[in-house]
Amino acid sequence: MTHLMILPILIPLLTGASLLLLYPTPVGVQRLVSIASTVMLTLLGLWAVSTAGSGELTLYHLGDWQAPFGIVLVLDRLSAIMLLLTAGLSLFCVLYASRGIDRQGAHFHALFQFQLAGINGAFLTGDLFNLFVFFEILLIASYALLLHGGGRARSRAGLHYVIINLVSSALFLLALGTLYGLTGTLNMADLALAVAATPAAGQPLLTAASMLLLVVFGIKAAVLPLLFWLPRAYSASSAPVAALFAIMTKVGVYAILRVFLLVFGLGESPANQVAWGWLWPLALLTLGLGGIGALGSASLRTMTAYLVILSVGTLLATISFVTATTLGAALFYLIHSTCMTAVFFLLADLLGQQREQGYDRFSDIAPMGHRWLLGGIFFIAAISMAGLPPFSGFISKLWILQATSGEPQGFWLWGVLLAAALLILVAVSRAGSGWFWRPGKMTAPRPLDRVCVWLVCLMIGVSAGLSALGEPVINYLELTAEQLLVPQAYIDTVLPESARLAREVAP
Amino acid sequence: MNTIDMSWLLELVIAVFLLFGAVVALVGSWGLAKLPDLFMRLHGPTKASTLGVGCTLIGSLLYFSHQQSGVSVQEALVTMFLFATAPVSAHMMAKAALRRHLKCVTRTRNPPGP
Amino acid sequence: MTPQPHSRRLLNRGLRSRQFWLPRPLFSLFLALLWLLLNHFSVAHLLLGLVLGVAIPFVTHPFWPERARIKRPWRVLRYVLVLLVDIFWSNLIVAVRILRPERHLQPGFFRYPLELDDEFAITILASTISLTPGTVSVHYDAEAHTLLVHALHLEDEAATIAGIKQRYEQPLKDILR
Amino acid sequence: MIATVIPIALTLFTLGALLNLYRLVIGPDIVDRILALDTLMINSIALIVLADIRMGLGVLFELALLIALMGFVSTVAMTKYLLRGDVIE
Amino acid sequence: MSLGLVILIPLLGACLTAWQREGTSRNLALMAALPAVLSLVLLLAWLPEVLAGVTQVQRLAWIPSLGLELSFRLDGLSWLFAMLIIGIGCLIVWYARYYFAGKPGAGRFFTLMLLFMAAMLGIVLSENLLFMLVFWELTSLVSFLLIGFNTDSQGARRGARMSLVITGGGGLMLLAGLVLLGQAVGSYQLTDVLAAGPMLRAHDHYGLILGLVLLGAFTKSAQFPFHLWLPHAMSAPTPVSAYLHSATMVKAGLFLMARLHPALADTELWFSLVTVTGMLTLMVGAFVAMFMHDMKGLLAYSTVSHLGLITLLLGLGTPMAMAAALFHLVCHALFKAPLFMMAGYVDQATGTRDMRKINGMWRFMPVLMGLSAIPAAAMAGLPLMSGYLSKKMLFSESLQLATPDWAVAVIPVWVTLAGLFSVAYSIRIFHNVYFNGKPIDLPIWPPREPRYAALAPIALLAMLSLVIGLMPAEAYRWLVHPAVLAARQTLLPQYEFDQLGAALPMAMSLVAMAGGLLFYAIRKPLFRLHARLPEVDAKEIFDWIMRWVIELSQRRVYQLENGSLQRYLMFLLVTAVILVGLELIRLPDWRGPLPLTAIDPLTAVAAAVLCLSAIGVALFHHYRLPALLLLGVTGLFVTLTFARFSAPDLALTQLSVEVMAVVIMMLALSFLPQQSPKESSGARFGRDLVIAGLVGAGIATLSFAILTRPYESIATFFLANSLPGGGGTNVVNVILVDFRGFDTLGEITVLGIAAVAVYAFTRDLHLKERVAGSSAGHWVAEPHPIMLSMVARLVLPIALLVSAYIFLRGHNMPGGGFIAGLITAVALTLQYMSGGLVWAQERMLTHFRPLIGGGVLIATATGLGSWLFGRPFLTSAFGHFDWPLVGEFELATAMLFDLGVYTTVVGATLLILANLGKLMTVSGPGKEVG
Amino acid sequence: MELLYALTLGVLTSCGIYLLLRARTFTVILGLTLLSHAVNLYLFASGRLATSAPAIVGFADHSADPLPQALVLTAIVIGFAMTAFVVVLALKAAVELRNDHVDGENPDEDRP
Ligand code: NA
Ligand code: NA
Repeated sequence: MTHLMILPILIPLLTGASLLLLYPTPVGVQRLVSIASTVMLTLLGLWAVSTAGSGELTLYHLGDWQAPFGIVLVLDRLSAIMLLLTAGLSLFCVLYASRGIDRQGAHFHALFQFQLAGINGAFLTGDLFNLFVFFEILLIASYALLLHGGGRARSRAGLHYVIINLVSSALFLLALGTLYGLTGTLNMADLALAVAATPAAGQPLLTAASMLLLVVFGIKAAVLPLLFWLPRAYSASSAPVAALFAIMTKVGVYAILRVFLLVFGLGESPANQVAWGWLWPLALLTLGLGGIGALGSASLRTMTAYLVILSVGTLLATISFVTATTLGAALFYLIHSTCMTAVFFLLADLLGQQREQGYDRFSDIAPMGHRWLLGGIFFIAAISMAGLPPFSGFISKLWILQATSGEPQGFWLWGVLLAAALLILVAVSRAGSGWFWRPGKMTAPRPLDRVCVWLVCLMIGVSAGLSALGEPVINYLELTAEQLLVPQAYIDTVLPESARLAREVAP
Repeated sequence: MNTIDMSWLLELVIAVFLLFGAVVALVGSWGLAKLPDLFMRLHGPTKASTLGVGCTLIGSLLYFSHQQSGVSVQEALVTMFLFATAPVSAHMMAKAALRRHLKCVTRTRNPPGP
Repeated sequence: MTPQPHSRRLLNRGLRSRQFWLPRPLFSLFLALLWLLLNHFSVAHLLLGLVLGVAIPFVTHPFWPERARIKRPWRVLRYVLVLLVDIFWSNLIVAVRILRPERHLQPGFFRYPLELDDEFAITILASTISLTPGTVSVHYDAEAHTLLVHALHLEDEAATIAGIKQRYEQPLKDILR
Repeated sequence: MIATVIPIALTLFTLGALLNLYRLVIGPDIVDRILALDTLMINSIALIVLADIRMGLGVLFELALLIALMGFVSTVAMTKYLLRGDVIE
Repeated sequence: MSLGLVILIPLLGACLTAWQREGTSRNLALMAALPAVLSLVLLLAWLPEVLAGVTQVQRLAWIPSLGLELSFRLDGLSWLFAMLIIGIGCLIVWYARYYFAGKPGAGRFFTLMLLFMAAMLGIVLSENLLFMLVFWELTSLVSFLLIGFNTDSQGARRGARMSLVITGGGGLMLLAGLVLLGQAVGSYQLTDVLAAGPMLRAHDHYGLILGLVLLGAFTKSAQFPFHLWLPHAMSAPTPVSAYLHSATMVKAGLFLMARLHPALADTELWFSLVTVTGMLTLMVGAFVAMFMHDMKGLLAYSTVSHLGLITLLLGLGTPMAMAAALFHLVCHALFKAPLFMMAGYVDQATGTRDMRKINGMWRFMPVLMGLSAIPAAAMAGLPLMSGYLSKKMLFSESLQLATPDWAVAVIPVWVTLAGLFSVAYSIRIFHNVYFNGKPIDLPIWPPREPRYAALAPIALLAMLSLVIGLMPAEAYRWLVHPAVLAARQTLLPQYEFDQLGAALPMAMSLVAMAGGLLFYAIRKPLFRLHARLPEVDAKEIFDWIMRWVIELSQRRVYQLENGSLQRYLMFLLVTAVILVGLELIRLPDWRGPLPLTAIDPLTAVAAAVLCLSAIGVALFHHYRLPALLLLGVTGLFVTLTFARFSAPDLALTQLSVEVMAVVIMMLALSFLPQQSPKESSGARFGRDLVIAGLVGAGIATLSFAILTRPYESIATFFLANSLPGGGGTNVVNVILVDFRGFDTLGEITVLGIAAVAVYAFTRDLHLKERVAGSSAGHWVAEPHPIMLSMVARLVLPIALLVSAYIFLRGHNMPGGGFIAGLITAVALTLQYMSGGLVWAQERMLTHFRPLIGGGVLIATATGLGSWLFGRPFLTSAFGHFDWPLVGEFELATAMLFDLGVYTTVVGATLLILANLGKLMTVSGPGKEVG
Repeated sequence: MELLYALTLGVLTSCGIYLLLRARTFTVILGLTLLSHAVNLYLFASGRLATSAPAIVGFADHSADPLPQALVLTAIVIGFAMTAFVVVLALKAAVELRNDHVDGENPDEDRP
């Protein structure tokens, strides 16, 4: 047993708590501590990816209690990827925020660290109720971060976001109650066995619980009828927060993958079939809506918010084919889209600060400082976002197309995906040409924060790097997908033999 | 429940306490429901319920003191607490009623002015 | 940070004084006793009770600005006994009044002129009035130094006031003088 | 004897609680309702104690204590609000 | 990777010019020419291999899993195209050096130009289809920047966007097509794909693949109806137009069709799609070109027409059609580039491109006239010129067709007619500019002829046109034949130029020439006639479509995402009801096998009260305070329910939480309106009732179904191990602090974050006026009634004692750190209420955030303590100690953990309350709260 | 008893949902509170209904399922944190937006 495994949760938790305990801390120290913690998380992410790369699951028994009874943390390839992605993304966000945005409200860094603890916990836990708890941690922290900086738009969007998520939490508890009431267990591996062992007469109740979970995760992930909280919430929040939120919808996607592939994924005709059946059309519609919304949005942040929706649609539509290649392709797309939407949120702030008026609105024609530099960055970011070569967007699109080409329903995805790509192209070219090609000089030049520019460039560099080093990444993701599709291996590792035997004997 | 070794007298005392408490409390609640204005209604619960619940608690105290060897005064604590707080609650409610200029029944003597 | 008047006062008083470490010995004892009653008796609980008895007044005494002046503690017992008996009978009386048709009731307000001037004593008196026969203290008028009382059945205002004076206010003055 | 008395006492307290609820619903003023809720809290203390005796377990005492404390605090909060338009100032 | 160098060198050159973007156009041109020439030399070095028919393939892995490789291919076809790209590129650099003299933006131009060159080279030199696509998209992007080069001009911006959308869209189609193609073949390497022709043509997806690939090619090569972007790309600087339209961008599509010919061509579908598109493009382009008054516009449409011509040839499928197509492609590049250059010079010299104004330029620019006569003649297809031969090759090939019948009949006439038009517009651009009377209202006067050095590129290209016209067979053998062989992947004989002397092609050629002359002669009435036709501006239409699409999306999106929470919640709930409901309906029997337990009357009454109070809240929600009271009743009865069903811990927690929540709501209520307006319509009311009823029914059904079913629970483990393993008899508490202590750690973290968040976002909140108007100064409304203050103070120490009692008892009996914390918090809240915020602050600790942080830290540190013993996080330890005098007592780490819980709860609750209280304090002293 | 319990749950949920769909923040919070009561009771019931059987070792011969109780406890605390948060947020929004409509603006009718 290695204690490194729990550090992705404990480090940010301790950092956040210490920042509260030692208040009032000078903002410089807060930044230092927060950045140091995030760097450590990144290193841990790298460790996790290399450890999980062996294909073996790493377990951590909290309180030294065996699996179905105590809470167990499980590190597999998927968790490792998500940890690394979160850590990397948050490193950029915290650095960007440390350039001044963290001063706009109280306790940015403490809340940021708590947010990370919540997200990492959600990725690591092997217990369904514990997943709920970590969801709540990441949600409450996200509410606070969303409101960071104040203002009416944030209050309004925040209220909607909070209320919808409260309802979602209630549904989560209902699902947990149903599952526990029928199976008497909460550990995901144990649940999987129990679900598979339930006779057909009891299946509809379990499926009903799975549907509740689908709604809950669908709200987090932002699937079609459940996504309307997202555009305003994301476009209202401050840049580094919105950039961090790029991972939040992915938490929903992660939960869908984890729960539906593991808990409901066992047996001859797994219970997750119903979920995939619903997810496919809804995700496709989500994808379409994301494209249309991106085209119809009035500001860069709103557009990016719709791009988040689009990415979720793409992801879930691809996932719902449930083959090793489609899952792998979806994961690649997940990484790419998280990076790029984050880039766009930061870029919107960078551009907005340099515009004479209108911030990031498309309708205002206003001079912009440093327009060639910023225009160049925007151009490259837009290329990657639109899925044009040679950046990661192209690779991910290519993989998705290849992975779904053999599927009977694949052409629907192709059609919508390519149409949406065209819509993005129209949207970003309209935005870019309107902003950077219009004439006009700034009346008063504004300083451009070089560090912020470098951060954005570096993030785009990540997209390029993802493309350049595509092969190892793809191989890793393919293995990840294969691991996900074999829940029995997960169960065999997590549960001791006695627990498994008990399930088999039970009627 | 082990009542065999409990002396008959103690049992009787407990029973009387419990019943008396219940009756008194019911009368208090009846007053709350029946009396015509708020100031009069205040009298029912603040006293009757206090005593009613107090008796019940004493009954319980006796019961558990006997049941589990040793004195069980936790109930006494609750009673004490109720007796300390009930007047304050009544006081605050009466003030609130005055503040809201609630009507008294017309035959009330010296109705307070504004 | 804004200055904390109370902590400064504490420091001025000196860290070595008994007042600092044990502001209310009687109350501390009471708490320790209460602790033992709440839990079953054992040496461990006695020690713990004493620790709490010291610690809790230490933490809470800033909330108690004036020191208790219970001069004759033995009279408290008598006062409580009288009160309990009164409560019992008053309840019976009130119960009967409530159960009878309400037209027999003659509610009314009266102002009770206070002789006590200590806030703590006034509170005890007001509580006593509220707990006993058909009366509720409604408002304390600090300027007129009176207590506004509502009575469920007010037949003779002067007699009621005199009764309160004699049964409760006078003993209270004795206890707290 | 106690076994027969307790159900009677429980019934009486329940009746009392229903009367409290009646007052709580009809009002007419908010103070009446607060008074009703306060009484309801106190009556439920008795209900809990009786239930505890009936079960013979003695695990509900803390609940009774807590209801006494919390009932008081919430009554104070509500009346304070009515008096001043705020609770803490 | 020597082939890669051909691409890499211009790329590096682009970096160089970008770096030195502030230099003069001469220096920049030199900088740009250097890499171009280097690449050209490299390419020429491979001529022997190309002539020998060797196909060189160089491969480098990139992402083999996706079939994506950095692999290059050099054969005749790619060599020919690469030569054109680099060769004409060199001349364009030369030309641009003069064009940009004294103008801004030279650096940007040369950078983009070299990038573009690299991208084009990438297309033609790729062996891997996906790798080719990378460059394909790159040309779209760079051309977007080139077309929008004059950023001040709205036309340029629109033209750029339009070209990007059309070519980008085509790129997406091509991507789809190529992926399908690759999946069908099993490889994206050209070698494999070209060898798989028969299999592909028989494949299920052949039609789809062909359609998608052709859409990509057609959009890029401006085939009808995607030709719209090309003329509007004329807003670009002339060097850009010259480069894009002669040798590069538009030829990419043709290259692709030629490249994939062995794989996809020679089917009826190919014939119909390609030939018909080519015919339409040929005619539309030629027709529109005749009537253009803008020099560059005329040239652009003539380009469209010539692209159509080549496409037509590629579609025909006759043995030598490929030869004719590629031959004409070379000729077109050689005459179109100088014509564009000429148009640029005339534009610079006169300040306009309108041929109605530009007349009689022979007087001012005689040399230019002399030089441009040759490419103009070539475009017209006059004898001795390259164009003459290529046009006759077209006529000749059009006569070779045997099937289908319509084509045999129509195509010869069609191409003759198009030839006629091309003669007409060629004459027009030459005659109209250099003769046709005197200039009218030229913005620049007098027009000056450019320097001779500037004319050199035109001269060179004109000479090449002439050379090819004079020595077609040699030119064909050296340049085109290897390309034809590579494109067809079969052995073909040399083209027999002698056969062009045959009667029928000759006659067609003569008809075209005579007809063209005649047509030009009667141009005036034709122009008038044309002017009466409704004018269709593609740019306007495109913009209108774009605006319409955008507005439509905005409206559609707004209809869904209209900012109404009620609507979002409705979507959410309806989704849940449908998804869950459909499963519940499938349930065979809602009631499980377990027998129902008997209902006792008291519980029934309590349930009724619970229901009625909840309904009361719903009914009276407009009256907020009464609703809050009823909510309190609901909470109380939920508490009683927990107590009734053997959950004392839950009852305790529920009660204390409920009271704190009501107090907080009460605090908030003092700022909110006291009543909610009635604003729901009847229909809305009904709809909500239905949704609420359905959700309630669903929950009830689920709950009943579960309650009546047996289950096997892991709980037996907890009951058995609580005392031996966790050291406590209260199993619930042991679960909370030990078995599932991690949950509890998370739970207090949530509480702490919530409190800190409340602090953070109320910090700058200023409540100016209170919503609840109070007629202050009523005599009873004193702030701190003494009775309350006194009793509150008395309660505090007792409550603390009780806290301690509940805290210590928790492990074995109902209680625990959380409830103890709430009791403490409530007692302190009572101090706030009785004495006021300021009064209480002076007497207690006011820094609650450290309390929260400290609490979480205590709990975490307790968990970390187990590391010292080599145990996992949160492993508990406990022990019974027996000290002399003191007796036996138990100590457990769980207690320390619970202390963390206690501390956090106190801190969080008070932080929230104190901050809310602070909001109430309009002004005044008071310490900082938090 | 089970049927009664389920029906009570249904009523609580319905009232909560109905209030949740109203247009004022305060009402929505009332609805959320009712809903969380219902959800807690539901989760609690997943351990079945037990009378006179607290999950305390050595108190009764049989014992209620302690796990759902622990879960509900956690859920109650989290629910409390969330309620406190959303109440203050609603207050903030009402003050900043000058009305307490959930959408921050005061339409005459609920929006469709
Ligand atoms: Na002319
Ligand atoms: Na807990």
